[in-house]
Amino acid sequence: MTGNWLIELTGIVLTALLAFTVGMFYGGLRRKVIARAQNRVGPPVYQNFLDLLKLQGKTTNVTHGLMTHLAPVWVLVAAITALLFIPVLHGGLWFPNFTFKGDLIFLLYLMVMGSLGMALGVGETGNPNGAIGVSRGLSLITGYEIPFVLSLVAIMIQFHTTSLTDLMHYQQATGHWIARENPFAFLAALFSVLGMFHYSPFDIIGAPAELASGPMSEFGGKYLGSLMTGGSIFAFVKLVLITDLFLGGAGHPDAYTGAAGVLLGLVELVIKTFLLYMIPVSIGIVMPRFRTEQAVRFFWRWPLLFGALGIIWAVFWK
Amino acid sequence: MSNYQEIISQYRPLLEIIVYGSAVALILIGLYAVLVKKHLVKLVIGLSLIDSGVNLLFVGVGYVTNHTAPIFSPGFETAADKMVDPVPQALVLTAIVIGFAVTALALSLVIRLYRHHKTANVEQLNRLRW
Amino acid sequence: MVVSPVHLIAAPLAAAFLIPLLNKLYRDAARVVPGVVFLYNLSVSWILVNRVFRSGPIVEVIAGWKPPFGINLVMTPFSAVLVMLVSFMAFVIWLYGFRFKRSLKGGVVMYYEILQMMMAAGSLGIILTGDLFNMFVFVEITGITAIALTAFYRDRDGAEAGFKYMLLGSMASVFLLLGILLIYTQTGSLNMAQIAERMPAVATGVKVTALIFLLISLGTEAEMFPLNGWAPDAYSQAPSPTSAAFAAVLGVAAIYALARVGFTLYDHGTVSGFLIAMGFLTMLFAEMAAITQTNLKRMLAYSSMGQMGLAMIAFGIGSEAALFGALFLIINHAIIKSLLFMTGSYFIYNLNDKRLRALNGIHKRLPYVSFLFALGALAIVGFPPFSGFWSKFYILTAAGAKQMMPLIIGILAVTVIEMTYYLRVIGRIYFAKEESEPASHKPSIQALVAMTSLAVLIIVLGLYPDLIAGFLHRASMFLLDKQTYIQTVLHLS
Amino acid sequence: MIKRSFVVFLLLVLGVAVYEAFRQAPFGQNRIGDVENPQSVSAFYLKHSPETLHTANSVTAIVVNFRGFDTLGEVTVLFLAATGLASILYRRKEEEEAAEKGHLPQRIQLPSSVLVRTGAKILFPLILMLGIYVFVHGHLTPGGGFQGGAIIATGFLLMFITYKRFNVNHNVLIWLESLSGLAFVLTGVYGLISYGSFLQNTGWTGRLNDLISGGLIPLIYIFIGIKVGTELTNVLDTLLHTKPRRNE
Amino acid sequence: MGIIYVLGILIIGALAAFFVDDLNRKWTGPVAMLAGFGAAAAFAFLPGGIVRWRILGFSMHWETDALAGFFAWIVLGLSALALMYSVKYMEGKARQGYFYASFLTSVAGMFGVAVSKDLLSFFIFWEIMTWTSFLLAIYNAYYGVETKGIKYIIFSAIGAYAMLTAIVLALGQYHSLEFSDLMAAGAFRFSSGNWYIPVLLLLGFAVKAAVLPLHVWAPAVYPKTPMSFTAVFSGAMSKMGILGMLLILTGIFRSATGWELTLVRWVLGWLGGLTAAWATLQAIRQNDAKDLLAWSSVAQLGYIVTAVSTGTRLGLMAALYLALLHAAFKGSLFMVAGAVEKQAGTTDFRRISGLIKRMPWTFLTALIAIISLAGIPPLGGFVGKWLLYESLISETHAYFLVILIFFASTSAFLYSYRFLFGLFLGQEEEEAKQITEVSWWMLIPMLALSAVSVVTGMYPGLIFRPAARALESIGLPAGQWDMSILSNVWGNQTDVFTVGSTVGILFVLWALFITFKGKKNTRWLTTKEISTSGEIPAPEDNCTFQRGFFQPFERAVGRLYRSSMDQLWEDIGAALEAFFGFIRKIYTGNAQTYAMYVIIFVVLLILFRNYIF
Repeated sequence: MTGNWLIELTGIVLTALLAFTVGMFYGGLRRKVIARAQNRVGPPVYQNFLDLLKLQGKTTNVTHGLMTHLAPVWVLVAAITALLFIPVLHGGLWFPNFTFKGDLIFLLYLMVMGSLGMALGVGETGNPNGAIGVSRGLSLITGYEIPFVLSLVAIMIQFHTTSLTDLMHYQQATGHWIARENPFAFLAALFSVLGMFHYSPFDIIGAPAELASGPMSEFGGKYLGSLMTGGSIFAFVKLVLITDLFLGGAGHPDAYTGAAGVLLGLVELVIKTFLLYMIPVSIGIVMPRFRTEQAVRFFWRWPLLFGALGIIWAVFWK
Repeated sequence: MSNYQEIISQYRPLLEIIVYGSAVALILIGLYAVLVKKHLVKLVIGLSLIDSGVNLLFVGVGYVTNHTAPIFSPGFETAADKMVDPVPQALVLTAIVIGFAVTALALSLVIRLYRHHKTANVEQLNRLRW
Repeated sequence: MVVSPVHLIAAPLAAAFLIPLLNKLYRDAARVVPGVVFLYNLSVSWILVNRVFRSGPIVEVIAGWKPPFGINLVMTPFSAVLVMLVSFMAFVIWLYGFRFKRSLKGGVVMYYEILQMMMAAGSLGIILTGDLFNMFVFVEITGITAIALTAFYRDRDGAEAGFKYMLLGSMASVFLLLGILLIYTQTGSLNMAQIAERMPAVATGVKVTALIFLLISLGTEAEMFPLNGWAPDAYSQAPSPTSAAFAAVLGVAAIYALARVGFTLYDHGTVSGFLIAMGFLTMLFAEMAAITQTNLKRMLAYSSMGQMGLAMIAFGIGSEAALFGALFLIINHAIIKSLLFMTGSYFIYNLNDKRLRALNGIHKRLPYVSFLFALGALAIVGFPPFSGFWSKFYILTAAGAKQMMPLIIGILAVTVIEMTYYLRVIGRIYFAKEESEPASHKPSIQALVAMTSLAVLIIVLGLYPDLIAGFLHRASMFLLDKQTYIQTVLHLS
Repeated sequence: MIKRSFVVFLLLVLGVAVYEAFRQAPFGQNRIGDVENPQSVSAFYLKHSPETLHTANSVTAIVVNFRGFDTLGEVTVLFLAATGLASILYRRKEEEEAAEKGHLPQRIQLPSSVLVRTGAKILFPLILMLGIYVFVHGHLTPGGGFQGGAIIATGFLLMFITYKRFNVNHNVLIWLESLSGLAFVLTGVYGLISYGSFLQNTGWTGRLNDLISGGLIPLIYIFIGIKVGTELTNVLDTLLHTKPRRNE
Repeated sequence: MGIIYVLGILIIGALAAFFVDDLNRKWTGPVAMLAGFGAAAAFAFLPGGIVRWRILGFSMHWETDALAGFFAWIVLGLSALALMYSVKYMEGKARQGYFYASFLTSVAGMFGVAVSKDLLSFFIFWEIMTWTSFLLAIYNAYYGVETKGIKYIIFSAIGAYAMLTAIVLALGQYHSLEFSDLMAAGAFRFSSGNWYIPVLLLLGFAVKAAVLPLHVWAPAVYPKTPMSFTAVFSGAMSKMGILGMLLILTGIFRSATGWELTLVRWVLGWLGGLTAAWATLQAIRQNDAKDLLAWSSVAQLGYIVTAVSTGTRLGLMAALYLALLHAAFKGSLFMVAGAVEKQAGTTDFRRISGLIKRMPWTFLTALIAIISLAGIPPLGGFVGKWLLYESLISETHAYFLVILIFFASTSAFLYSYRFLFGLFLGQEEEEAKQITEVSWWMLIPMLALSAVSVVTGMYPGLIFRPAARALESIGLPAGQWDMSILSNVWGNQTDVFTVGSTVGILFVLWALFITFKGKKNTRWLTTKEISTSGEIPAPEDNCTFQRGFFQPFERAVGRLYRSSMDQLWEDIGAALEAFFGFIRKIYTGNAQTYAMYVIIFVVLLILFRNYIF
């Protein structure tokens, strides 16, 4: 916190813009990758921007009520708030925003907030497909959150901190990625990320064919636009979070500072997050869809085991 | 007289067996009737038998060898140290009367039971149970 | 005329002999006279209780022969409390039953009233007498009245219940006689104080056999476990005021006699374990049977047995606190169980059905009576702030002081059973499906007064137990003090 | 059979126990002790029965005076038995009518023979006389109020079974019964008022072996005799004629 | 003397309500409400003081120290609001005098428990609160009396009597019942040699706090009780168990180390965690809002119990904080259920849905309360969860327990959503068209309780400070607490004020944007106009997805759902009844058998007389 509200505000806006841009591009990339994998040409990488422009350009003249109206807001706000509490780069390379004002547990809960808001909005429309999607989504949360928490707890106890910045400091200071320090926790977290992205094989929530996109089904125009924006930012949040936690974060404030440092840091961040992102994407290309209970059970098996091993590792570490 | 007293003294253990034994036997017979017999009147008879046994026991307990009845009839005004124990006799009087009262009441109950249930079998008196 | 304990017995006796004559002069004499007698007894016992607590025990010599030789009545603080209780309860029950069977005229009511009155008088005799054989006579008086009253109703199974009671009662009296006789042969006395004095010299074998016989007989009266087959039948078949009196008058006397034998004739240590064990078994089996009952009065009967069991436990523990609890429990039991029988019988009276199932939603028809029943049920289970709590708590405290954890847990486990069925009944009365038939028999004003006064007592004693605590403490202290009893009785100035 | 053997076994154990217990008080042993300086109750009674009460029959002295309270209770028991009996066997009007129509079993009524009837007629006054004699002399000779009363009742029983239409006047019975019972109690109260002890005997007790001796003892025994006689008669009457009493 | 006034006002209020009901039914509720607020006011404005008196030789000691005050506020505050709510909620129902009299007496009992400083008065008030709540629990249960209400009272009785056993044993051992005396004598220590005293007491409290094997009464009873009391029942009465645990465990906590503390942390902590997890799983599959909330209460109490078991600064704070907050949000949720029940006649998800437009304020309350319950950041519930997790991770190092708790609270999202969706969202039924919003008499208490969640979301210090004083008053570590910054033992912080304001500002901004973008053309659709379902369902068709809502989850959990604690207890109950039925056959009704018993008994006594006497 610098105390200068103008700088703070700039930081917030810039962070949000960065997250938005990266997130949208990743979305486009994914479409491209999938298309290529399926031997199609696929849309251009910037297709998502076009979609968003189109959606925002539309005049939405129907609404299902207040909750539906506010659901996209909810999602977006949750995403941006979460973003503000996550350090984008190491040290002072990027605006600190609120990174010192929240810890991992707080983040964990914040990340659920958006889903809940979304679910409420869907619920009000009265669309049964939406409700079914929500039911599946919430069930899935209980699946992937548990290994994720296990891995988080593992690293919290391993490094005696619940603060994300502290963990980053550690990685920066020692140069050891936590993925190396506690591989089991990393594995568990990785599995959870698969679930978090709701990509195949965990895409039953919005299964386009049977549920008509599930929770999204009643949203269009500005609402869908907001949702997309929120979703993109949120994708970035998740990726950065994992990167910060396990992959050493991005940027080297001891080596490069100033604009170069930021640029290099961002490049590193983009590379790391992109590689991370490609994991769920590429798995999604080759894997068929799980049924909900299969998905939940999947998470309660190997990932859970890895998480538990992670904790044991953490307890006996050093 | 003295001969008679000696005989009684001599056979005191035997007399004890006879008197106490018969009293206890009466009690047991009565109890047996109460426990085993099925007819209500027999049960009441059993109770009477028990009473009789107890009464006999009372009188027997009060007996003192070679002593007389505790009545100061003319000529025996000072024979107090030659008399049997009067207390059990007084008590047995009360016990008998009470036994009578209970028997009477029991019989009246039997009469009503017979009228009501048309049977005098104790085993069929089990409408009130559990 | 100086007020003395013998009035308490002589007055009802005279009245009993007089009632048949008065009844010829005035139709309702049989209804009124017992009330007058009870009122008289109540005032006499009030005076006597005050005197006892002010200036020590009263020993009343009968026929002018001093205690070891003549019969005597002893009013210790312990018996004074119970005398007061019995007098009061007898009066309240009379009040309640004043309009009892008003459809019947003349003789039958007269018989009923005489028997009911003499049951109270006999119980007073048991409590007051200082002579063992005299106690037997009074036990028989209560027994015969109780049997006759049990069989009073012709249209029910009264005779059956009466017969069972008679059979067990007779066996009990036989054992009582045997016990008394054994004691007499060994000590040459019938006076309790003298027996107590001479008892240590008696050979153990005979002493214990006599004790067994006494315990069997008094245990039958006090509804001890394997001997209490008569109780549920008798309680459930007797007319309601009689059922109430069984609990409030007869039960008090029986438990008193048991305590007197255990504490005065014998050493408390001899019977302690036995009383605790049998008391607990009594309580356990009674409550287990009670919870499965489908008949209201039978359920209450089993519950009474349970309470007697608890009282036995308390006497078995035998510390001052336990006796205090036992006395308090007896008082509570008398008051509360009477209230339950009184209110319960109004349910039955109105429904013509003794089954619990019939009670569904009765509160619509008899709101006040239902309220009193619920109050009584809550009190007897021992919920604070009603009086039932204190007695149970004190007994448990006494057990706790001796660190008898299994016993405490046992008692409380049984209490859970008790609570379950009482609250089920409350649930039925208030919350089960309602039937909207209007009440055909509203309680009479006398019955209302009687029931209300009991309810008030329950609450008053619950909120302010110290009202009677002083009396009870001294009473329980005196029961423990065997030597003083002997001294007071045997060495009259 | 198993049950019976079990019962027999139980009873044998019980019997042995009772017998063994009473063996501790050997038959015929003198447990009274020194009469002149009484330690036991019995000795006291034996001493004071002739000396203080001047009552020849010491059993009577015990029953009526020393332990008079027991006797009062005993009389009460009897009275209550009679009352209880009446209340148990009381029959409603409709039941009575049904009985008359033969729905309920009735007493077998065979006419008794002339011999019996005549004999009874002669015996009845004698029996009454004997009864009265027994209870009047209760303090002198064996017997007393209870025995006398029982004898009187036997007389009535004889009449009841001989003459099926023999009826006693219930009013008289009830009056006698009640008044004699009341008199007993009042005698006790008299003692209470005069001497401060319930049932206490008068100071004047006459001379041993006189008919008028023993103070209130013969008086009380007479009351008891009357009461027992009427009461037993009443009981017999109730048992034999189980019908509503007239005053209902 | 404040204590006396509070109790007096409540008792007089109870009597007044009981009798006023006979005069004029209309005034019963307001009278009771006045008593409720009067008691709260008396407690607020009069000094609590110390009351001591003796009864039957036992000394009673009531005192309002900070701890008592904290719990008394939960009780009195919630009760006053619930009574206000009752005025309209109970309107037109039968037996109002009975209801309010029991209600107020129950409140008096709870208040008494809170201020009791000796075990005897604690127990007495405890029992008063128990039986009055039983009377309320069976108020509605026309058919379920035999099983549901009885289940409650049996479990309560088991608990209460476990306490009573401990009390009498403690009295026998230490000759005093004052908490302070017993504490000083070490009566509540497992190592004292009388380990059963604290164990039995804890058992008693565990029943009230619905800890796992003893929880079955709660889900059975909460839904059957009139909702205005369930709010208090779940919100305040169950906290008395927590209070008791705190009082008993203080001694062990103060010792700070040793096997006793470990034992408490393991046993109680895991029991709490298992309760939370199990109850959450059960809540998920309920189809009635009231059942759902009942199970959810059990789950929430599980968290609190776990929090208490830690005995550390954060953990105890979490316990007290959650205790208060649970009272607030669960109180308002039960009130919501009551409101829906009153307006719609049912709270069954399968029969009612889409009430959001009909009862918007009620929905708002429900929304706030649910978010708070789920522990989602900007609202108060999150703080409690945060404290609990941090405590378990950083203070007691119960890593797997924290996972269990986390599992429970993640799964809680499922039922949280179900509650909102089931009642308020989904398709609006034709029959539901005439349903209207409830009266403001009911809304104000609900909203007031929601406000607690909102305010504490930004300023949890409002609760921390009194809670810290409460903990200090019994000598437990409390430390300094900031108004809105949470920090764990490692020094990591979370500034809830920043969170709250950020979320709030962003929310408002984006809401404004999305609202005013193309607003003038906006048309409000009905829930039948679903764009992607292809065809528009007819008004009478209802395609709300309500049955088997969490089917996939249930399939995933699978085996766990097959076992039922309730069934176990019911089997035990049935077996016992059968046993009792068998036992009573002893009373055969045959006179000779009875006579035989006598003889057998005599013979047995004779044979074994040397051993018995």
